[in-house]
Amino acid sequence: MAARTLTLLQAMNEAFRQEMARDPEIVYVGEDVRAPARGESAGLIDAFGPARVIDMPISEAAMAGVATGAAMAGARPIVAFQVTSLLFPAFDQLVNQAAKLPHMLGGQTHLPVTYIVLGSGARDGRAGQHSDAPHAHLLHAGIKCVMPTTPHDAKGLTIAAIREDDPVAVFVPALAAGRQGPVPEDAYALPLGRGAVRRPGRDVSVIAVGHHVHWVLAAAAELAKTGIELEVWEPLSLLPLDREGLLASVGRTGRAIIVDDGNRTCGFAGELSALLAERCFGRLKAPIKRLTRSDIPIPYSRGIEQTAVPDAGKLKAAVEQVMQWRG
Amino acid sequence: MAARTLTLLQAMNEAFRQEMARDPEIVYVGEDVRAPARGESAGLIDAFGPARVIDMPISEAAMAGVATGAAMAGARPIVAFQVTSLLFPAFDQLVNQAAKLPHMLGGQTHLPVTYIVLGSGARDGRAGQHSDAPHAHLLHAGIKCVMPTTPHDAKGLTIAAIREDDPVAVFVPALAAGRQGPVPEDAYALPLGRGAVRRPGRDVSVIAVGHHVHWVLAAAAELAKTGIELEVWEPLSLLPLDREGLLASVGRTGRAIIVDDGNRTCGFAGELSALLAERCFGRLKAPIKRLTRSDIPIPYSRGIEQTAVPDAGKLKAAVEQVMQWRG
Amino acid sequence: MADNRAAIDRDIAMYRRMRLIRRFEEWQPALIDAGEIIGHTHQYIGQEAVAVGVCQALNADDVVTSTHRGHGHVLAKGADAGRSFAELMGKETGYNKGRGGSMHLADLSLGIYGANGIVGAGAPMAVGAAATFQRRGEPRVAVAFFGDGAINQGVLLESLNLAAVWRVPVVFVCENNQYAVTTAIRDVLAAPIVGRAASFGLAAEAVDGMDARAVHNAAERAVARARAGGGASFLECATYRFEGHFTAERGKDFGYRPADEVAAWRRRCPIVALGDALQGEGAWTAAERATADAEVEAEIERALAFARASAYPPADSAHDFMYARSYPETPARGWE
Amino acid sequence: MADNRAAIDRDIAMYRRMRLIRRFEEWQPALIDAGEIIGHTHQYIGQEAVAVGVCQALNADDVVTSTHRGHGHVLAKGADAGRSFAELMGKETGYNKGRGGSMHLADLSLGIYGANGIVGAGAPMAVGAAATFQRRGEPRVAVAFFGDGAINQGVLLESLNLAAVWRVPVVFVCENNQYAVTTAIRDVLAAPIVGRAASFGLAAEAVDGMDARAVHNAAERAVARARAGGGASFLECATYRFEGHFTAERGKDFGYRPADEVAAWRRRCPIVALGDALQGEGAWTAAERATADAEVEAEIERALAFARASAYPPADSAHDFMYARSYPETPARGWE
Ligand SMILES: Cc1ncc(C[n+]2csc(CCOP(=O)(O)OP(=O)(O)O)c2C)c(N)n1
Ligand SMILES: Cc1ncc(C[n+]2csc(CCOP(=O)(O)OP(=O)(O)O)c2C)c(N)n1
Ligand SMILES: [Mg+2]
Ligand SMILES: [Mg+2]
Repeated sequence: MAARTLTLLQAMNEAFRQEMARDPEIVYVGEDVRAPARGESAGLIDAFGPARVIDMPISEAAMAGVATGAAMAGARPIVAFQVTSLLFPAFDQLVNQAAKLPHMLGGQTHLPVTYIVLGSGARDGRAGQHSDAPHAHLLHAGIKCVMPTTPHDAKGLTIAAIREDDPVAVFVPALAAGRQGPVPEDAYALPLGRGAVRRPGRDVSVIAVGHHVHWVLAAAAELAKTGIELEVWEPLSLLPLDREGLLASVGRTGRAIIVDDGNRTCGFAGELSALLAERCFGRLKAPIKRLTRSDIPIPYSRGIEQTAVPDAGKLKAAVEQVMQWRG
Repeated sequence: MAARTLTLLQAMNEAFRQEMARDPEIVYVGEDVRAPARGESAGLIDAFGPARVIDMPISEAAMAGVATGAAMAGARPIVAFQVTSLLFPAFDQLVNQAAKLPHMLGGQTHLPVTYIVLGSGARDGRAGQHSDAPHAHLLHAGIKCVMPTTPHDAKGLTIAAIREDDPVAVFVPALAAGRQGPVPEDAYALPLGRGAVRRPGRDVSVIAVGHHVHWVLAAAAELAKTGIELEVWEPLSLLPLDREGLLASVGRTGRAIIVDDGNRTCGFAGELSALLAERCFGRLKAPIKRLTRSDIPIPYSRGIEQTAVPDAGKLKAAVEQVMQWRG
Repeated sequence: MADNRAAIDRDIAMYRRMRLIRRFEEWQPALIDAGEIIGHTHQYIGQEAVAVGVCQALNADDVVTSTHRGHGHVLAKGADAGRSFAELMGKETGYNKGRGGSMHLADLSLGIYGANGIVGAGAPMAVGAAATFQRRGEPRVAVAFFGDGAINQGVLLESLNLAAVWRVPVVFVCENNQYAVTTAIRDVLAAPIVGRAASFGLAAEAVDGMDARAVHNAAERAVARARAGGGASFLECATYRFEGHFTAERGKDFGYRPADEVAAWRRRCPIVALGDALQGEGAWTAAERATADAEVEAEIERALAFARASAYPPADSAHDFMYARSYPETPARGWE
Repeated sequence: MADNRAAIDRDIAMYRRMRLIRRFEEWQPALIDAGEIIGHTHQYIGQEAVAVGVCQALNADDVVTSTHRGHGHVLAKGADAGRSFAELMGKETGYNKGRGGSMHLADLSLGIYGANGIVGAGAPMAVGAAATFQRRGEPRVAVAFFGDGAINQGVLLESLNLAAVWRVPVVFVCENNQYAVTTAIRDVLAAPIVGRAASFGLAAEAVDGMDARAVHNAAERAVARARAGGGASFLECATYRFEGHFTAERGKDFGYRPADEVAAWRRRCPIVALGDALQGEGAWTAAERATADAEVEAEIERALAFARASAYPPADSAHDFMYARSYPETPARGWE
């Protein structure tokens, strides 16, 4: 199976093409999807035509509801949100309708809908309303979520999301969207609920969510020079979660630092911390640390933007704290 | 200061009346507020007239936005959501606008808006879309939240919320709304960020959020007969949170069980657990347990509804586990 | 003459369906008081001509989305009263296996995409279903039922636009029963509903929602247009709920509806009106009508007996159906 | 004659404001490329007549809500170009102290309630402000600016209804620049915008958005109606953005606008049009016009110098302003 170098968004584009070619019930819906600024849906209109590649008016709530209704009628919609915060106008249709209908209806319907959520996370002065990392909101509602950070994983998880018979949100961290890497040509699905050890290490498990995994790996390489070995674990699939993988890693190291781009209070880092506090208590050698964004809108100006998000300096301080902890 | 017996909603009604009489810039906005089925806004229309007591069309998003704009113009709106899940159609205006504007505008405006969120929690077959306890969604966005469970606290926290110059959501657990208790006649504000030990105890701190506090106290009285002393701590103010009070309680007992009506994943129980795992690690004698609702829509039928929410049986099992835990 | 017979048969079918709905609804207060139905229900009494008039124009494979006041739509689209009662009682034999209850009644095999607890929320789903039929070239139609209150809900207005732009086979049916809970629609609108719908580019029409034949005729036109590729329509049906907003309003007086207004609308009962008209036109006799009533009564008895005899879902089945595909500890239990 | 002088002065003021906006906008690509402005901006070039024509009809204590393409509205309402540049550069002297940037520019003291990153989101805020003025009996007006794309956003449609029902002093100004990013408005509407607005009960009117005087006249009528208690209005202003959706579109061709369409609209530049008209009418000479242009240029230079000389906010001030009242560890820091 030949692999070419693609960007993460190109890999997703390939996933859309291959799946849409396979199944005529897959439709792709979103704003400006025929001429996407970032390219994720480039060419779909030529390949599949306007009946299956649909430019929406700026009506996110209806967009989400249309997808639900179409899915009930047997379609498998892919719905693109160009900005993470566009989940908010559609929120009722997501968390109160799509997430609930299969259960409330007693299993009468499945909802094979894929939400593509682009531009997740803070970067480059996108400021307060274009820098959200709102995955915890969907997780809290029980919506399956994945967050790939390499082209290879992006293709495989996008295909898995499309093939899943439940709503699945694919969060695309803005700072990983342009990353390049090898991508096999054939269509392949990666399993949901499977995380990955990105770097084995003895001393501290750093759970790195989303694009943070990349700088965390760099920081780990640096820290290794000082004799501290971080294990870097990436969840990839936030719900279902690879609890086994998570618990195994922290069970080995006895120390955990969770790095997540979402807000802190009631966020995904808190969820992982609570899981570890419940399930891994006896093997913990130090308090569990969270590195998240601060509970503020991301400030526009560069310096204060940086203050609000996790970075290597904050990670090193946290590593020091957990390594030096004495009960 | 004379105290009469009132229900929780009557106490809130009195808070509205006293504050609206004090400050002409307070307006009360919501659906069917002139003739409220549950009485929380009864009589306001006669006392303050239609310019200040405003029946809304079924337009929750606009309702929230109107309150924000009015607050920017100097008003102090009280906005009533008759069902917790009505926060969802208004979500963008809440978490992406009101919660963010003061910061994004560099402090140019305050937003003294009070959201009254009625009917929180599962009960009596309200089923999947009328049983939500979505406080974690607002907490994740940094919106201040209180959740009173007695008439006395309801009046004092409602007045505090109204007087606060920030958006504050007052969650009213449906199963506490009818509770009776003594309420002083004069207007009084309880401080935000202050929890309460509802019952002191040696063995396990049970953090009981919302109406759960009432049955937890009953369960604690029963367990006391078997020699196990639960300390019952109620946060009352979810954000700001009384971290000191929380840490002090768990620091004393060394064991924590958190009982919350919200969804489990990325919920408020997880937040408290994570806080304890970070700040109280050295004093913990057992894993922190969460008792929450399951991550499903609340099922309609009574038996399966009960399965999905915390109750005394589940609490007792959790107490047993933490008491017997040997690392 | 054959045509006339078909029309009579259709009207009699509508009469019987309306009566079934009425009796289904009338049973609820007693069942609630007896603890057999959990919580409260939103009765459809008075509005039967809308659901029945519209659904009579639909095929089995057409679909409807409904509201919190959904029993009427569901029964009109062909749902079984027994399984509907069973759902209201929270039984395993209910349409939703006891998960949904009154506000979520659905039967996908009958094209019933579900009652819905959120005002306006079903509208985009109807558009999505209709868009799917259109893409596939299937001659199927989707109907979105909603109340007057929903006409001010953003997602519904967005849906009107989508349907007009895409020209999908959808019929929006606004049941204007004049009130949303205690709020009179005239107090929250500054211009007519039909004009608003038309302004989006929909074929919009007002119809007497107390007259099953009038509703049916208008619905037939709209459905025929949709099926023929002529695009989306909007019907505003003027109607009235004879009872309170929900059963919890019994015995209370919130003072929002003048007694004489209620009385005047009650005199226009759509079931009596159609039954009398058929009799007046000689389409059936008083005895035939009484037989029809008795048969509906028997059907209701059978339905109640079925529901009562049914079992509750096992407590440990609460977590079923959340996902098509489950993973370890997914959905998360509240105590693990 | 005195009236004529007032009209000329007003037109010259509009010309200068439009030019200031144009030059403010034209500077951005270079500043972005130089790393002085962070990220990207949505330029207002081509649409100046709308903001300026409308705001010229407003008093200092009237308010406006704006959009992602908000610089024009903000400057038209009287914002200082220096503090606006400073905000775009993320400086502490910026209107939002560097917190907001291009998409959130606001000056409450000038009644500018803020640009907004979410399409349609400012509309209900304008209604809320207007309702407050109405309640207090203040003769103030609120204006909601938004694009053609916003006309399909639920919260905006809900707001049109509220404004009509409450008859609040609000003017909705739809800047129909024909596109929302790459989507032509004609592809997402099945009926005219003005008709939709009117159907909610608003006084609605279409106006040439490339003609500052025409916009101003229409705005004056709407504002006068609002101030006199006559209720809410809606203006659809036909206009065009001469540049891409945002600065990131430079050098790309998404192929959604025919080159000759762009060229035809560019020939209708509202600034040139007003400047030429004034000259043709003998209201000013070429030399006076050149002086005005030079003064604007000097103002821009001064503004840029001010912004460049300003300091960035201290890194540890990131958490300021989240709450009017803070508590221990509130807002939560990401690392504690
Ligand atoms: C979005 C939303 N807002 C508010 C409610 C609470 N609520 C339930 S029914 C109802 C009134 C609905 O009125 P209408 O649409 O006219 O239907 P009717 O009850 O008259 O049949 C309201 C406000 C809700 N369920 N959903
Ligand atoms: C609710 C919402 N949906 C989508 C977006 C992404 N977006 C930003 S600007 C824009 C186009 C807006 O078009 P229009 O309202 O016509 O304004 P214009 O850009 O033409 O000035 C879109 C889709 C957004 N910011 N908010
Ligand atoms: Mg109604
Ligand atoms: Mg536009």
